[in-house]
Amino acid sequence: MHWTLAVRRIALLVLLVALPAAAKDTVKLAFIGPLTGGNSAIGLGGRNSADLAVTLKNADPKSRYQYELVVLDDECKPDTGVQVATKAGADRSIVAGVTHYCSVVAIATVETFHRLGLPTIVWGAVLPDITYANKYPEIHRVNGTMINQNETAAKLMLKQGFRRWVIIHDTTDYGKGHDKYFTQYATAGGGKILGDFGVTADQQDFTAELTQAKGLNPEVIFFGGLTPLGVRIRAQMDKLGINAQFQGTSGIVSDDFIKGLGPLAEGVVAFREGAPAEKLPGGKFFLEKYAEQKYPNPPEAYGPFAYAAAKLLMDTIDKVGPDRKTVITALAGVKNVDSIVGPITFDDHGQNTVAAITALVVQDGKWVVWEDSEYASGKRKLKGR
Amino acid sequence: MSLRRAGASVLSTAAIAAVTGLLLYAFLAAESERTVGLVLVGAVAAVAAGLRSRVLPRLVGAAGPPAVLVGLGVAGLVLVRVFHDDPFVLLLMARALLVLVACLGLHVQLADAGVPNFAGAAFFGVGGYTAAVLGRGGLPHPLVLLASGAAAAAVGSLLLLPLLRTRGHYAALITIAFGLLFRTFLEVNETLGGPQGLKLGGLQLLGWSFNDDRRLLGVEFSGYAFYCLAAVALALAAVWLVRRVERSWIGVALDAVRLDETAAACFGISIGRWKIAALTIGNALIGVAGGLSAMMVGFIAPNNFTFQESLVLVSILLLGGLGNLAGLAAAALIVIWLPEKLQPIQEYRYLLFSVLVVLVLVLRPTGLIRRSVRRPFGSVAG
Amino acid sequence: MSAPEALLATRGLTRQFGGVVALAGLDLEVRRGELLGLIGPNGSGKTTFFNVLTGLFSPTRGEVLFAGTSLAHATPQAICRAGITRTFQRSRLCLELSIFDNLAIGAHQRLEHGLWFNVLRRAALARQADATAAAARELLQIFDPPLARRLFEPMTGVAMIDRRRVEICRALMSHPRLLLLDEPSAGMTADETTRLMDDILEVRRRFGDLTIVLIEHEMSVIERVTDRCVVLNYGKKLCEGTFAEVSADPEVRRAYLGLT
Amino acid sequence: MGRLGGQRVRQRQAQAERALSAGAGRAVDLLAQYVMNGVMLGLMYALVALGFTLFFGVLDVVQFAHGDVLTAGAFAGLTAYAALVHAGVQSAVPQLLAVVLTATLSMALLGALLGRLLVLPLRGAPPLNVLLATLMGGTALRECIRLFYPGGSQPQRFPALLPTASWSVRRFTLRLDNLLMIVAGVLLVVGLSLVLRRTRLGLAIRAVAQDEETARTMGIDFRRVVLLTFAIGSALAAFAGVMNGLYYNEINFGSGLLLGVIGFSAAVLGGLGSFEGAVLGGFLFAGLQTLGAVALPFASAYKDVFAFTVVILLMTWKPTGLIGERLGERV
Repeated sequence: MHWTLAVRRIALLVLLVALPAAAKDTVKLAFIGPLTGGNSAIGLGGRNSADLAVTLKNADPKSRYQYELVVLDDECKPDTGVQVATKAGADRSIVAGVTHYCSVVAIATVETFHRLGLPTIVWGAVLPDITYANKYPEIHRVNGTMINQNETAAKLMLKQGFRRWVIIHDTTDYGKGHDKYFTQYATAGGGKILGDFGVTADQQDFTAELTQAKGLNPEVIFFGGLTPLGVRIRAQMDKLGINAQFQGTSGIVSDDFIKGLGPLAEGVVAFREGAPAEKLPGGKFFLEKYAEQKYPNPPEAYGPFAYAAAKLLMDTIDKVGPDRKTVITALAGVKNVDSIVGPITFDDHGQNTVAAITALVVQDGKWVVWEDSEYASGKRKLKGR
Repeated sequence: MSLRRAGASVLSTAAIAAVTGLLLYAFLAAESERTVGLVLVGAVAAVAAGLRSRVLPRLVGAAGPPAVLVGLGVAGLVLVRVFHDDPFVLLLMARALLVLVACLGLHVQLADAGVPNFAGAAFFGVGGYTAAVLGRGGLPHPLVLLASGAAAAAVGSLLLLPLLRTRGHYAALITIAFGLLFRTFLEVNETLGGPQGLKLGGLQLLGWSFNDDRRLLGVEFSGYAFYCLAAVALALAAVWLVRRVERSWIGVALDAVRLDETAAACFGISIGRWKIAALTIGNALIGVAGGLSAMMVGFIAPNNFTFQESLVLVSILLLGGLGNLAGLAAAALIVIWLPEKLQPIQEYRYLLFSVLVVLVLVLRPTGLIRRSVRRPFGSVAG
Repeated sequence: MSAPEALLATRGLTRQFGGVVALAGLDLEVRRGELLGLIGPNGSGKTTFFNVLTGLFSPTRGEVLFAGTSLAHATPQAICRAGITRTFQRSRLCLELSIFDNLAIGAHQRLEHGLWFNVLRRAALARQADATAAAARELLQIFDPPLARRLFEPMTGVAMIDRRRVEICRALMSHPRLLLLDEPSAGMTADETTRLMDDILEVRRRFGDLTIVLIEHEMSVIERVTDRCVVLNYGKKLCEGTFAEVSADPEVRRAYLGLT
Repeated sequence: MGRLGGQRVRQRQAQAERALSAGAGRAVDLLAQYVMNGVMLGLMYALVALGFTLFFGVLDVVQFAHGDVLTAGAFAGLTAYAALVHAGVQSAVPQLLAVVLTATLSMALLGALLGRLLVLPLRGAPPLNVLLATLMGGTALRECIRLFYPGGSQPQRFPALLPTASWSVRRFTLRLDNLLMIVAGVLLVVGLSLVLRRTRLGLAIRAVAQDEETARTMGIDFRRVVLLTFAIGSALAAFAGVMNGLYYNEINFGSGLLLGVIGFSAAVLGGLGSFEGAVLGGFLFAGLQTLGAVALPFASAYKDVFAFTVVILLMTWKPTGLIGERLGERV
């Protein structure tokens, strides 16, 4: 035990003895998300929401510990993700983590968290394999997976009379997952997938793929991927005079998508698990508290989930103490724990089942729930209808 | 060797090892950013004073380079023992040493044979992917590491013909283009996991899994400690190999090819053969380092080896002073550790390194530290 | 004494750079063991002849026979293996390296370059290094004795005149059969040139089977050291013979010395 | 939504027409679309390649920050647009003028600065040092945009300042804005060749390119010509940056690196130093990419892999480019 570590421990002891019960133990909680790059809006929204949960918990006198949020940026890249995950896992003072929006990163860090024994709750990544690929006790997730999302999407679009799709997806598991599940549900309902194109995450020019897609004369271009690519593809569709309807996934449900496209975003359809903040059980409370803190950017689509994950972890630590192993066993027993995104129950894979899938459409520069939109009421028509 | 010389050698080796060990320890253990800064400034000042006052070269001369290598190896072991249960520091040390091995590969190519390789990170990735693919099979892992090196050399051989026929900035373009196309190829192609990358099990050596913690001699060692030891061993072996190659007829031939191909040709030196030798040895070193690094991290993805990462490797080479192994080691440690220890500059590290390299190139075209002449390797001169 | 057979013979050797004809159908012989002077005004093709001979330029037309083998389109490496080495008009030493390294480059042919030998059999390597160092010192004793003691110092510390001498030693390190000297005494004073020529004659005596072709502008030097001379003009052989015959030839006097 | 309505009618017509002439019809209009995409990309690459060729022609150096100068130009243009919008100027024409002028002039200045600070001081050093210094200079420029431009790490939306009318013949769509950009690009290339051939500055640049020593002895102010050449080359890149922004309606800090490598490859394919070579190289590279995308229909992301592989093969066959670099190596 080299002397600096020992000195620090002794100092801590002295502090505790000298100040009876006034200062609570500090417990560190890690938040990992994409804070730079194309998806940083959602990452920052998640961080602010987790920070809100910590602030409210610290303000609550009944809480046994003083919580501190350690914020790490995974840049939505698997290699950076593994690096920061290792840093968080290797840091003994961090007890648990609220981790990842990008599926490509979440799937990469599963092993790292398991190996370093850090209990984590995923707050935004929808790839099923993150929790279902293996039964690691450390890995949990509050938001739903993409399987049910594509089922609802296929039903709704088929009901609108669409039959012919071309799929463009990024080559990550997230993109391929959406390609697989949507094709499965669309063809089951009588639809036809005319072709599908894999593209890389940093590709700039899609005129070649879109020209081929145009040749196949689809009614709908289905895009499985995140906001940056979604914006480029939708914009270049307009350049090539492709008037097909644009259908996206949870990856493009963000204000940046609308900001990036302006008028072109009008009428774009997308689907995601869970509902927008205002429709959630604790939605109103969350939005009020979020507004009070005057964060520079909005909570975005997955902010509530980050808040719920952070709160659940802190409540569990309050109950069983800041030790990773006991927190892991406690999380396994989470049944119907109330939260702002509805009751949380972890199955044996640590997956919380989120029943509600919301269909959304861009109307006048905002994501609007399909049922409340003028597209549902028939006042506005989707492309080619 | 007379008793007096042996005594002097042991003494100076111990001195060098102790000073280096202490400086590294202070840097790694420093908690606050202020101490990190202080330690860095202190270290640079000490080395500069040592060089200017000729104390350092005389010490190294007295010790004899092979002994210095052993001394540094011992310092490495002590550091691993001290940080035995701190995975973050062990990971840092191992990463820096593996980057040093990769830079030694680039050193043989650029500093010795004069062939610039801007796809260093791509070959690092080839080693990693080979380890990922072969690691799962039955092959014993030391062979997997050798295979990683061989694979990197093999992939590198695709570029031999173009690199032999081109010179200067054309050759540079070949490696840059290769780095870009290789990463895109892996990102799009699904067999190797696409952008998702691949996961690797830990290094297994004679049934001993490096991934799990283990009690040894009464002390609890984190898994990363053994990777760190492997990295120290690999780094020492690489420095030993490069020094021996440089202080031999091969080193002379490489210098001739670098400095004046025409004159070298007129004295029977085959330009092709030596460039191939340098590229193959270099890529093999990079590949092995890549393989071990992937096994340690347990994960590899195309994003690990972007053109930006290749530039970082080249920056380390230039900042260390082309042709100077000690400078190279110091630059590798600083470039890898500084951003991790000084959190605020983490975001600015690419900017910082590129500006530093520009300053070095413009202000000191002949390199930070003047390149020393090859010391004789005959028996008489010792 | 029957005419000694030609070590080197060129037939119709031509080299063109676009429109410029540097060598125009040159037929030239160098007899074994002789010291042949190659003279002619600037731009008469002397250095181009050396460059074509050593494979740096492949001939546009013509044949080069050296000890029976054709070297017309051979690589510089093959030509060196055949036993031809040279010095350069503008010195091409590796200044970053030590004197020993530069001479070792000259001796490349005779050194062992296997990876196994160089990395693992260090004792044998050290012995070969000592032998090479001894050979280098022996040559330097002839040409530049003070340098013999500074064998492992960098070339940058060596004066320009001494660098020319090191370059000659480099060409001699591989015990060539044919040595091509391209204006070795350029930039030297009269007595330095005389001493250099004495050193060359000394080496010629020691090496025995050594043929030399010397490009030189100083007529007194040519007269003193050469057995025969060839005069080039505009890439063509103007005339050939001993210095006395050549300097008497009217063609040479008009073209080269400008006398009518 | 009038335009949409009209569009639908024409689409039904098109579908009927297509059913009739399925075979030939299908290929021609798609082919035309590919050619159109290729021309746009080719022009951008040519403008970048011209920069590389100018720098190499004058100083035998490769200025590898050129790709990032392109991105910096686009960001400078975007800043000008934002400033104008803030100042209340709404109509597109003054905005477009401001964007183009700000981009080209600011990058001309930056190009000259790079030449003055990075390239000229390294005249004596080995040629690779210039490539390394400018490569790192480019990295520094890219990082500055990422770190100091507000939200620089995210892709920025570039305004569509050109009219967006378009004509469709079956499935070939020609957009007015693309047409305008192509015309402007071609005019710029022709203009540059006129400057090089007809003006005193052009003569001076070519003289320095041919033989620096003689040019200097003839009284040509070498430094001025070099800095002006760097300014012109960088201005070209800035224009290509604005074109890139207008074409994709988006710019991001990292795109300069790839465009720089593509521009350099194009310049080398055409033979470094040759004006026509750079233009040819640019369109050749775009052609390779399009061919790559068409030839591998469902794996079109391989088009860059395909294009760069061909570049490496071509350089193995002709080490100094198809037309060959003018300056042979002197023994």
